[in-house]
Parts: sequence; structure tokens; C-alpha cells
Amino acid sequence: MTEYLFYPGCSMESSAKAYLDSLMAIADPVGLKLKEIEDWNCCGATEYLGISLTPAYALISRNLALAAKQANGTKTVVAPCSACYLNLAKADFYMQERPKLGQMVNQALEAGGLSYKPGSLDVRHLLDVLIYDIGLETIKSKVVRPLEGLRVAPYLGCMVPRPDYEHRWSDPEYPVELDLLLEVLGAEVIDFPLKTHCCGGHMTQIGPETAFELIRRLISSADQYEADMMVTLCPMCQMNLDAYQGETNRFFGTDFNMPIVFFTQLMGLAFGLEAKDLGFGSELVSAKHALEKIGVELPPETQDVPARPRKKEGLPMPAPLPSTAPQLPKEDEA
Amino acid sequence: MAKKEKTLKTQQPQEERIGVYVCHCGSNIAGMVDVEQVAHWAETRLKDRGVVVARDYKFMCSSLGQELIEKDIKEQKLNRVVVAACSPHLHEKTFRTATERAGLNPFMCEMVSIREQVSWVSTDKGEATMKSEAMISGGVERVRQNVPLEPLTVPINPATLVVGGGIAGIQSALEIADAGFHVYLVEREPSIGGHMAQFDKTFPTMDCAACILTPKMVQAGGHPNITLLTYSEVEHVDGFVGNFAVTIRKKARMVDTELCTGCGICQEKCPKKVVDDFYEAGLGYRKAIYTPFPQAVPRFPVMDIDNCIYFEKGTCKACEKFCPTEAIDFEQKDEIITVEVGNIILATGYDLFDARRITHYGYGRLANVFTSLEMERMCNAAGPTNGEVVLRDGKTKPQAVGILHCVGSRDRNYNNYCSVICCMQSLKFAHLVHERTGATVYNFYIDMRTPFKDYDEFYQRVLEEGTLFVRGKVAEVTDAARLPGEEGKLIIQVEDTLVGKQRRIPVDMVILSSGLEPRKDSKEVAKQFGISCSANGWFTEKHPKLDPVATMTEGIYIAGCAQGPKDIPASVVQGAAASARVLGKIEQKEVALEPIRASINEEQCSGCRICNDLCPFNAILFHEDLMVSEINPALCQGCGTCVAACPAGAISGTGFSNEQILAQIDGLLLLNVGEEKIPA
Amino acid sequence: MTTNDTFEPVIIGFTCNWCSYRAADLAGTARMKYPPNIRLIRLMCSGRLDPTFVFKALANGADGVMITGCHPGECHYLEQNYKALRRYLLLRRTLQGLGVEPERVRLVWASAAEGAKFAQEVTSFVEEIKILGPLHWPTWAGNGHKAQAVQLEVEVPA
Amino acid sequence: MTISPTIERPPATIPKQIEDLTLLEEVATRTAGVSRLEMCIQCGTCGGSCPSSADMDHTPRMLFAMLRAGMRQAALSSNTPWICVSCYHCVVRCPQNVHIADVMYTLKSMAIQAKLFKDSTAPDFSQTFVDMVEEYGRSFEFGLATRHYLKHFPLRLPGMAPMGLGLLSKKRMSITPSRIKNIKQLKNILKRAKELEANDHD
Repeated sequence: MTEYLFYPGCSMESSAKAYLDSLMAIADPVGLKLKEIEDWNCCGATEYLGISLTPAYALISRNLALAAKQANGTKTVVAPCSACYLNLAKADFYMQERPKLGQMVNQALEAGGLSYKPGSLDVRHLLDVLIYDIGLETIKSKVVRPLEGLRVAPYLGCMVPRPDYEHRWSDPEYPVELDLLLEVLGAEVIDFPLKTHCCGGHMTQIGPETAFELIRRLISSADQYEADMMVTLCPMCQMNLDAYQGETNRFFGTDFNMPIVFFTQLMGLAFGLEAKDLGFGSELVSAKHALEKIGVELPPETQDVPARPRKKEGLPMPAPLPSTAPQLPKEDEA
Repeated sequence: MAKKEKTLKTQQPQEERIGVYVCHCGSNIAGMVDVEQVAHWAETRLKDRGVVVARDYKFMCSSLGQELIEKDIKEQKLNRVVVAACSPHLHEKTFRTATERAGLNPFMCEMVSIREQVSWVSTDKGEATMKSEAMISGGVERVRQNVPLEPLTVPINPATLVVGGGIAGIQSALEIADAGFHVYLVEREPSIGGHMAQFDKTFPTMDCAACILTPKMVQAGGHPNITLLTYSEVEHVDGFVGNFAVTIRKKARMVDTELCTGCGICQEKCPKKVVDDFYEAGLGYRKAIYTPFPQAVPRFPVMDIDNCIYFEKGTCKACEKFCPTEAIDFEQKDEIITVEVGNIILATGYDLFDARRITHYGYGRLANVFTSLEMERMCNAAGPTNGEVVLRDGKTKPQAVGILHCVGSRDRNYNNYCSVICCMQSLKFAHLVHERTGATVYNFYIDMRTPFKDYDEFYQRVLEEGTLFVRGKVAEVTDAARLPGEEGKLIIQVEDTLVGKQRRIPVDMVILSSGLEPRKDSKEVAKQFGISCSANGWFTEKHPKLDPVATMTEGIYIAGCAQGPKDIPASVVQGAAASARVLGKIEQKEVALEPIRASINEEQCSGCRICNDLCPFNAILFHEDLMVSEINPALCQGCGTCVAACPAGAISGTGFSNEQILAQIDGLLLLNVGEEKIPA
Repeated sequence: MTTNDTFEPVIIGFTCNWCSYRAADLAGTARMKYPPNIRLIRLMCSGRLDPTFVFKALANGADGVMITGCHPGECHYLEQNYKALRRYLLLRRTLQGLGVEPERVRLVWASAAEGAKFAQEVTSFVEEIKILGPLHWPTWAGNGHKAQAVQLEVEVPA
Repeated sequence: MTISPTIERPPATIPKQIEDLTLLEEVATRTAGVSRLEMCIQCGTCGGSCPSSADMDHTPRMLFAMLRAGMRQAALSSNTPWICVSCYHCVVRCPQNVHIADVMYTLKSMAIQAKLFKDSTAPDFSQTFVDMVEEYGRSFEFGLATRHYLKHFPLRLPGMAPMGLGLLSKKRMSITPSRIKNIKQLKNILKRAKELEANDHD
């Protein structure tokens, strides 16, 4: 079992506690071993970069330096939060692209007795590790309670698939990794066109009206597709779409009621774990109703909701481009 | 220059009398290398190595520059020349010819590449100057070891191979055939015609493509001097200019072309319908036995055995049953033939950029996003919709249509070059859509590029028709409605850069003006024919301005889009130009070959036969009786591998002898440079 | 990095007339920049490379030798670059036996289209040789073998 | 005594030299990585992709044109960088691979330095966030949100209260900050980094 260096990030310990709890719950079953980086600090989110360059990268790089020091045979750092993942990956990449930045940062790190050689770690997102290292086969083998009948909108947000310096994802705009994972869990996955569009980021704090419009677009689109819930992999996205949904409703006079959950929570459910151990209940827009669809084991009424409007007659469509993403495991006949 | 005149008078008693010529190449070299210093250095520090004169000059390759060298050879009795200028691949021939004119053996001239290898790749003038000096020292040491060589001449086979039967290839073939020489025209597909055969109208005159192409196809098909090899591919190329032997695979058509009359009954009776990904760009259907289009040349059909019911299930043979001349042959096998030609023209064309790669434009995901080639077929009266412009449902006429320029072109994420034809092609579609549907047409462009005759006039015409032009590269095409009026539409999101605002424009249909790409296998083809291609895969011409149809490999020429994106007139021009070059070669009757060959000194050969197995051209024979090996100069290609391998040192390679190379190493390391400093 | 700032190595490069020499041409035409330390010798084929050339270059003052040829399977003379590869591997072994770092000789495959690769390989090779420092031929122990053999990792460039 | 004209004109001034051709280069060198800003072809892919461009004074493309034209004052006082949500749509679509999002970060820091931002909400938020990170080594959402909303959106606070309470009651927000162990080390590192940054821009 490979051990990964784990960078939880600040949100995981507060607003996205559910993410951390559910991650810890599913880590063991799939054989994911995480070793938390000792004494990590905040990555600076999207704020520090706008204040000052070198301090911002020094802040991020302290984590890389600590990780490299604590690494024991592994060079992969796993981050579950989009912003943390991007900041760590970006620092590592830019310090290689522009050696001067690396030198400045190392001079700063020296003041704390640390150093970091850019390029010596691999920074990866949790979903990337789950799909490409653990594998869909393994995940599928742990599913004991398929999420049949649950209609989910996979929502990745911006900073995981983009800008993707190391080309780890199948596409920067329409990546299929989260869709594949949710399909393996047995959920009905909609082809969500806004799956990598923006949740508003920090605009909920500094320009709420801008943010509300972005939140509205996402929830309204998921609603149009009659999704039971949106599934995300980023604490900030979850926070914006969940906690600010009420305020957005008030602002536009809408009445959306779209639960926003973390993909790890659904993995836990599909693995047969208890909802309470997976952080359910902490969402502000309750997932209770949606979960009843699967929790009570009643086969839900299959509503024939038309998926994306696809014309079967008329002129033939071009075949899809072969994907670089892994294929779904074959259904067992048995 | 007083100093130089002084040198003139100091006669060296040495055997070698070497002249060194340093070219400025305008500022190309002189801008980064102190050429005067280099010449001065060569003249003073390499004096003991036989350099009697060293000069710098603005353009050595100009006639004045060449005369300078010739004059020195005669007046100063030079017996060796070193020219420090551009790459020998560009001007070695020029300077060797000049040397020869002055009465020296041409191989007593060596070139040193201080442009490609020094001035263009360096950033520091001091370093570049020193590197140039070292390289000239290498060249001088090498040229000291040069020996006169006599070129081999071989006759030129007057037949020509043209690869690719698109408009460029057809033009090339016709020009040569009309001049009275034989042409083999090889085409991979079942018919000649290429992409042009798929088009509806051609800009800017809006001639019907078929109407102007078909006569040329027929002419090529029936020409007594043209052997048409369709459904065939080149497998292997041997030989060199004047004497190529080309192996060609004629793929099994499953139709005996001696018997077939092209009546078309087999296609009619074939029960298997297949989506035609090739000719109909995936928009229409064909049968499992088919001619790609009605005007195909030759008219014989081919059988698609991957889709044929008989090959799948073992029964059917409807085609065979109904064929009136018993031309169907289920047993037919590929045939391998070899043709001998003197020259080759490559006109292998282009592939269309695969628009599915740009996921945010939605091609393949959003039904009513079409590519330019799909659009060509849709506009074509003989196409799948009989010339109607309709949505993917096959019936609805669009009310609003957006045409996107630069799809996959001018974009570092895909191809960073301009595909040349897309602006005009997009204008053409704007006109056709307007004409056929009366829809509102938007064109989204970054820059309008309409050079050449009557092109801008066409732009004016399309403006007049009311097409709405939006300057901005489209950011995305989506079906996620956000605003009223967007439901059920495709929304084009773009910054109208002339307004400075983001716009969301709802349309019914999107046309992607996909760019042109090199053929997927262009790099393998380049390798097969021994020519080079750019990193993208476009074939590289010998000189981008002055020799745009020849390649670095003698006897191989290029035409059409294989060299780079271009439109029909330019393809025709290049096809004709390549033919003119070939005809020129044929008329020369014979060609001189570089005398770079290996030879074995029988006295030294121990008969160990190590070299025998090393030669891939079987040029080394072993004389059992004498127990020595011998090299056949006609077969030897001059790679030198045997020279390096001979344990007895019995093999020598002309032009690249051990003496030359070892001397050059010493020269590059400045081992022989006189240490004494000349007082300034 | 332990790069000695003042040490400017001299590198001799052997290039194939059909691929890597043209790659060097292309690097020039595209105005790519690389360090001036390399000096090229054109051969008709990498198969022409006699190991003597390499020893001669290293013995006479070069700090490194770069051998370049067509990619495997792309030789202008069909397969002679494989012979170059074989000689290269042997050459590294011999150099090691002589007590010279085998990294001082590098084999690079570069097609005529790979100007950028050529420039980049030269740049990294110069960096590497700078780290290795000037070539000092080892002093010989009594029995003709150097006491310490240099560790050799045989790797085949793809 | 002067007769006042019927139409009041502002006093004529000699036009100032506004073009500052070092601006583009300055932005480029202060950006992490290789910005490629000089490669912009003004195609508008960024402005077309931007989810929040409706609220921007200038689209990113226009802003880059202004940088090129040396309009320092106008460019640094544009609200555009502050509205950027860092979604990276423009970055992956840009046909010239300009590091647009990172250029926005650079422009923010330059605007703060030149005190040219128009609305202090965003810079204040960033600064508050950074202050807390520098103090504790971790972000502190409760302190940040209350402090920030109190200052900038006092009227919105009552509306937000249910959400805040919800987060608190669901234990999604801690009212006490957590602090990393070796905060001293972090402070030293940041202190050195700031000195280096200051020297670099002298």
C-alpha cells in the first residue's frame, strides 16, 4: 500500500469537516494510506497571491519543504481542497518554470531553516489518486449499497481540472473522472454542462452580487436537469453553493433546494457506512429528502426525464473522441 | 586594406595554400559574430597551417562574393578553400561550383556553418566570435586533408512518380504527361480528386468545384502517359535521384478492373449501408461496395471488406450475383508492384483538424455543431441533404447560424499556425447559408485575412449581404441556457472585442471552420522518401522563398498542402511548378552524384568479413578466391559504417576520411593554432 | 548546483548529415539559443562514428562528446544508427574502464524536425559537463588499472 | 478685472506624458512563472470566457491593451483583477497561453502598492485573510467573515446571520482560531520573503 503525504487544508478542519470525516471513513476500505504533513500551514487560498508574490509563494512552499522533509519513500502530496491543490501544484510548477522565483522562495525558507527543490514532489488531488492509483475496479469492489435511483450532478469547479500544469486530467473543461466514479457507485449521473464552471470563489465575500449570479447559474442548471443533488470535491464550492444558496434564493426570488455533498460522502454511503459517520447533516440545504430515495431501499419511481436533447433520427453524429480517461469496469455477469 | 596586401606579398613555402572566406550574410552573421576579427584571426593565427588569405564579405554567395573567391584562387594560386557562412545544405554546391570554375577540384572547398550553428543560436558576441574561429580552424585542418574527387554521373530515368491524386497531384501529373513523359499517379483512396472533390463551391468566384475538377480528373484518367494507381500506397522507396525504384501496394478492390464497366449495379444491389466517414464527412451513407462519388476516376468500385456482409457472415454475394460482367472477385489479393522513376513529386495533402478536441465548442456533443467539411457536403447538391442547409434532425432550416473562424488554428493548445483558407471558407459559408436559408449569419473572427486576387472583394460582397461580423475568438458554445430566449438554442459566448463586452448570441447552428493539419502519417512518409518535415509534420521545402517546391533530397519535389496550408489556386501553382522542375531534370538526361563512397584497399584487407554484414545495401562482395572484400561503388551509399568498423583500417571513405575527421577534431580543439600574438 | 561558473567546457559533437545536422540547422533557422560550447562535425551517418574519434577528442582537450543520430528505425541508411548505439554502449564501458566518467559521452537521437530537442540536449549536456568539471585523465596505478572504477549505469536512450 | 466667459472651461493644461512603456514589462517580471503577456493577440477569448466579466470595468483583453499602451493609472485602478474569480477558463483557452489569472494577481498587488484600487472591499478582505494567516498560520473563517462583513456589508449581516448560525450550530465554523506549532518559523520565513520582495522592486 502506497502511503501518501496528506495536506488537509484549513477548511477540512472547519467548514468542510464532513469532507474530512467521510474521507477518513473511506480511506481504509479502498486502501488509501494518508500521512498528514506535520505542522502544515494555510496555503493562502486565492488571497495572498494578490498581495505580494514572494511571501505568497514562501507561505505555500513551507508546506512543500515540510512535506519533502517528512517524505519517507513517497513523493506524492495529496490535497482534497481545490485551492490548496492548485496553490501547491502551482508553486512547484512556477518555481521550475522561473528559477528566479525558486531562488527567492528558498532564500526566504532559509530564514526558517528549510529548503525545497522545485520538482521533487508530485502534488495531486484526492480524486486523481482515487481514480488513477486506487482505480475504479477497487472502488467498485467495495460498493455494497449501490446508489441506484439517485440522480447526481457531478460538479468539479475550476481549480482541479484547470490549469492542470501536469496534464493529469482527461480534459480541462469536460473531465469525466468524477462522472466515472459516481457511475461506479451506482448513481445516475447527468451530463452536467456546467461541471467545471465557477461557484463564485471568494466573491461571496467581496462582491456577493457577482457571486450570487454564478451560484444561480449552477444550481438552476442542475435543477433543470432534475438532479437530486450536486456532488463536489471542493470545500469552497460546497460552502458557496450550500451556505449561500438561501441568500441567493432571497436575492433572485427563487426557491432552489439543492443539496450539495462531497463525493467522499457518497462513496461512504455506497460502501455501506453510516450516514452520520460521513458528515451528513452538516449541510445547510438538507440532503435528507434526496437520501431517502436510496436509504429506504424503495425502488424510486423511474421518471423518464429526458437527458440531453439528442436526436436519434436525422443526420448521423460524429463518434466521440477516444478518451484518455480510464474505462468503466465491466459489469460482472454473475 | 593595407594589412591584407602585406599578407599577399608574404609567400609561404608550404604546399597547402588555403583561402578562408567569412560571410556577413548581411547582418545575419555579422550581427552576432565579429566577422572582421574572425577573418583577421584566421589569416594571422592559421598562417602556419597554410592560410594565405582570409577575407570577409557582405554576401559570399552573391556573384561578387563568388568572383572574389575565384579571383583569389587564380591570382594567389590557392589550392584549398574554406567558406564560413551558412549551412552546407544551403550553399555547399554554390561554392564548390565557384571553386570548380576557378580551375580547382570542387571537393577542395569546405564549408563551415557559422550562421545556423553560431550566429543564430548564440547570445554573446564574444563567445560567438570565438566559436567561429574554432570552427574555421576545424574547417582548415579538414580541408588540408581533402583530396580531389570525381563525381559519378548516372542517367536519369524520364518517368516520374506523383504521390497523391488531389488537385496538386493531378496538375503535376498532367503537366509532365503533356510534355511527353510517363507518370505514375498513386492515390490511396479509390478515386483521384482529393478534398476538392468533396467541396461544393470554390471561393471567391463560387465556381462549382466538381464542374472544374471533373474534366481534369477525366483527362488524367485517360491520358496515355499516365498510369493511374488508385487504392494504392507506396510501400518502399529505394535508390536516388534519376534512379528510384518504388514499391507500391495495390490494395485488393475485390473487383477485376479488366472486366468491370463501372455500371454501378453492384452498389445498387449491395444490402449493406455504411456511414461514409470519408467522402461524406460522416453526414451520409454509402454501400459496402462503392465508388466514393458519381464522377469518380477510375469508375471502378471497391469493396469495403470490413463492412461487407459476406466477409462478416459468409453469405450474401449480392454484388457477384448481379454483376453483368463477372468482375467481382472475392479472392483478390493485394498486389505489390515496383516502378522505376527518375523523379518523385509528393502531393499528399492534408487532414482536417479534429474539432472534437476542442471540448468547449461541443462538436460531437452538441448535435447542431458542424464542421466545415460537413458543411461542404451539406451545401453540395449531390450531398446527403441535396444541398439543403438543415439542422442535424435532417429537416429544420436554421434561423440563425454562427460561423467560427480559427478552429484549431492560431492556437497554441492545438496548432499555432494560420490555416490560410479558413477566413475565405467561412465567408463562402456565410454566403451559401444566406443564399440557401435566409438565416441571420454571424462570423466570429480574430483577424480577417483575405489577401490575393478578388478575395477582399468577396468579403465586401458578404458584408453587403448583411452577414454580421463579430471580432472575437469564440470562448464557448453551450446549450446551458441562462437568459430568456436561450432555451433550446446553442449559445455562442464571445467577447465582442470592438465593443469590449461579453456577448451571448443564441443560434440554431454552429459551423466550425476547422483548420488544416499535416497528414497523420506525414512523418512516416517523409522518412520513407528521405525528406524532412517540420515539427508539425509539414514537408520542408529546400528554401522557403527561393526553392519552395524542391526538397533537401535531390529528385524529390513537393506540391500542395503537404508543404503547408494553401488554397486551390496556390496548390495548382505549386503542382505545376514542381512539374517544371522535374521536366528540367529530365531534360538534363544525366545527374552527377556526390562521390562519397567507401573503398577497400585490397593490400590491407585481411578477409575477416566483418564489413560484409554491416552493409544494408549489400554493396560489399567477398572474393572467396582472393580472400578479400570489395565494394561496389554503384551500390554504396556512403554511410561509412564499414569504414568505422574495419579492424584493419583497410576501408577508406571519400569525403569523410579518418584523416579528415581526425584533423577536424584537432582543428576544433585549436591544437594547431599558432600561439604567437600579432602585435595590434 | 555545483556548477563552476568559470569553467566553460569544450564539447565535440558528431552529427548525422540527414537528421541531427539538419536539426542543428533548424535550431538555427528557428533562432533557438544554446550554449556556444559545442562544435559540430558532420558525418554522413552516426554509423560512421569510429570510437577512435571520441578518444581522440577527449584526449586532445574536449570535455565531452555528443553523438547524434536518427531515431531508431529512422536511419537514412536503414539501420546503421543501431550500430552506432552498440558502439556507444561499448564506448561508455571502455571509458569507465579507463577511469573517465561515461557521462562525458552522450548519445542523442534527433530527427531533422527536432531543432528544439537538439538545442535542449546541447543545453543540458553542457550543464552536466559543467557539473562534472574539466576532464582530467586519471593517473594510472601500477598494473594499468585505475584503483577506482567509475560506476556505470547502462541506459539505452529511446 | 476679468470677464467670466459664459461657458466655464477648465484651465488648459499641458497634456501629461501618460505612456509608460515599462508597464507591460514590469507586470510580466512581477508575475509568477513566465507570463507571456507580450504574446496577447487581442482575440478576446479571455473576455468571452469570463464568468464575471459583466461586473468588470474592462474585459481582461482590454486591460492587457491598456498595459501595452502604458496606461498605468487607468489599468491599476480598474476593478477587473478584483472581480476575477480565478476560474482559469481563460487560462486554458487562451490561444497564446498567457498566464492570465496570475497576471491578475500581479495587478492586484501592484494596485495595492500604488493605492489605486477604487473599492477597498476586496483588498481589505485579502489583507484581513493574510493578517490572520500570518498570525496563526491557518485561516480563521469565523473571525474573517465577521470582521469583513461588519466592515463592508453591515446591512447584509442580518441576512447572513441564519447562515452563520447554521454553520456554527453544525460545527462548521470554529469561534476560536487554531494555530500551527512552529508559527515562529513561518513568521521568520514571511519576514525574509517580504524583505526580498521589497528589494526586488527597488
